Amino acid sequence: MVALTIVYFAWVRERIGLDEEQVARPEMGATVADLMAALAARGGGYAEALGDATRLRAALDQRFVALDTVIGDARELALFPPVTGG
Amino acid sequence: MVALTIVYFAWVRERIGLDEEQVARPEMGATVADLMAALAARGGGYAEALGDATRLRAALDQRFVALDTVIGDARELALFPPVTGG
Amino acid sequence: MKRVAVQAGDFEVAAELAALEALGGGGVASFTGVVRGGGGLVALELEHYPAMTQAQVDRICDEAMTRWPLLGLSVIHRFGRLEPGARIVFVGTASRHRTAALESCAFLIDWLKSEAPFWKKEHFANGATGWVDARVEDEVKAKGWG
Amino acid sequence: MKRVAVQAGDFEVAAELAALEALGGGGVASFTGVVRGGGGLVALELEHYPAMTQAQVDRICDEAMTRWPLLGLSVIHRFGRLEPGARIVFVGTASRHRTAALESCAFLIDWLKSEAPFWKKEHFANGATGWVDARVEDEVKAKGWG
Repeated sequence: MVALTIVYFAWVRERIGLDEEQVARPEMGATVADLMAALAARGGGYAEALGDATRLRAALDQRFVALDTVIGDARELALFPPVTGG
Repeated sequence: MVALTIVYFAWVRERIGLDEEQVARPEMGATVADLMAALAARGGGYAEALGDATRLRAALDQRFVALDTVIGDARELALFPPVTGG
Repeated sequence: MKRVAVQAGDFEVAAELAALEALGGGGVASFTGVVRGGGGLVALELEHYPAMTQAQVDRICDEAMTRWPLLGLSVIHRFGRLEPGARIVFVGTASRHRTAALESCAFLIDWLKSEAPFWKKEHFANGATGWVDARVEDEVKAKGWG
Repeated sequence: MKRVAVQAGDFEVAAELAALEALGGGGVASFTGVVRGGGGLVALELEHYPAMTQAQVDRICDEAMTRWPLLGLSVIHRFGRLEPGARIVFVGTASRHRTAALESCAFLIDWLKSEAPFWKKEHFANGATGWVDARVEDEVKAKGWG
């Protein structure tokens, strides 16, 4: 199965130092929170950006989702802080 | 004491056929409703315009007042239907 | 900034909004009322009580400024003969808080409907005319502001 | 009429309002958000999620159109670097009913604040920068629409 694209925004993007990256698709049944924990375990900017899940929001294929949502066959995961538009 | 000016608006004005008129100042303690009843007793357009007090509103010296307000030494009484601006 | 105008002529909404935006408040809300056509309506005639109107609209504006933290407001109400599509009334408010701007705008238009001395007469294509009746719900809405 | 634009450039509020007035609805409400200065702020930088933004704002507009009897609406949201006084966002709604126009306008701006993928970064005169924190009250307000 194709890799998963992750896109980062705002201070999540700045701390990780990447706009976007491809990762190996997580095992079946893995949730957004599971993947976030795995990424945070890389340490450094990842830990800084993703260590505290309560400060983060996510979208799967451009739809907002709760962090306990299963990633399934989504193509794009976005991780970011709560939005501040308007 | 000087006469009282009455000004009429909308269909009250049309039925009476006058924009404005001067009347003898009513006796002390008379209310707007009392004067309206006295005017309606003239019959014709006055009766048509002022016969049903529930359909009317009033202002004394350019301030909205309830119909049971005493006219006192006000200089100008306005009689009109409920407003429909905006 | 408080701008109140009661006038026969049209006005430029853009100019009013620009003045409100320039107050640096962050949020500008507006409401514009336009003569609605249909049913053979050819014109709306707005009568008002000149000696009272400006002062009364002014009073309504002062009331809004005591209720909400506004940086400015602009209210324009036209009178005379207005054809379908013509603007009748404009309310614009500026505040640091969007809720204050939007709520005070709603308050002002509700109050203008029930507390400003204007009366509307409809003129139809067949020559018929009729005074618009006040709507009970408008009075209820205005009273709802307490 | 539904007009949704996500753009870097400025826009003409007057043109948006004129299009809404021309729908013949009777009432046009609008809200314009402007970058607030002060505190040494030199610019606000708006980041967004291009693949998602337009579709998401579109969805919010569709939601407003199912909730209120609107004749039309126009939503414009800018991104990029904006200086104090610059417009950030515009929401305009037209309806036969003034309450529908005003309420849907408030709904749209509340939802844009909590449901559109934009993030604001402040740039100050001393070189400091900081991401604006989401305000709990904004999320509460958006949820208040049910």
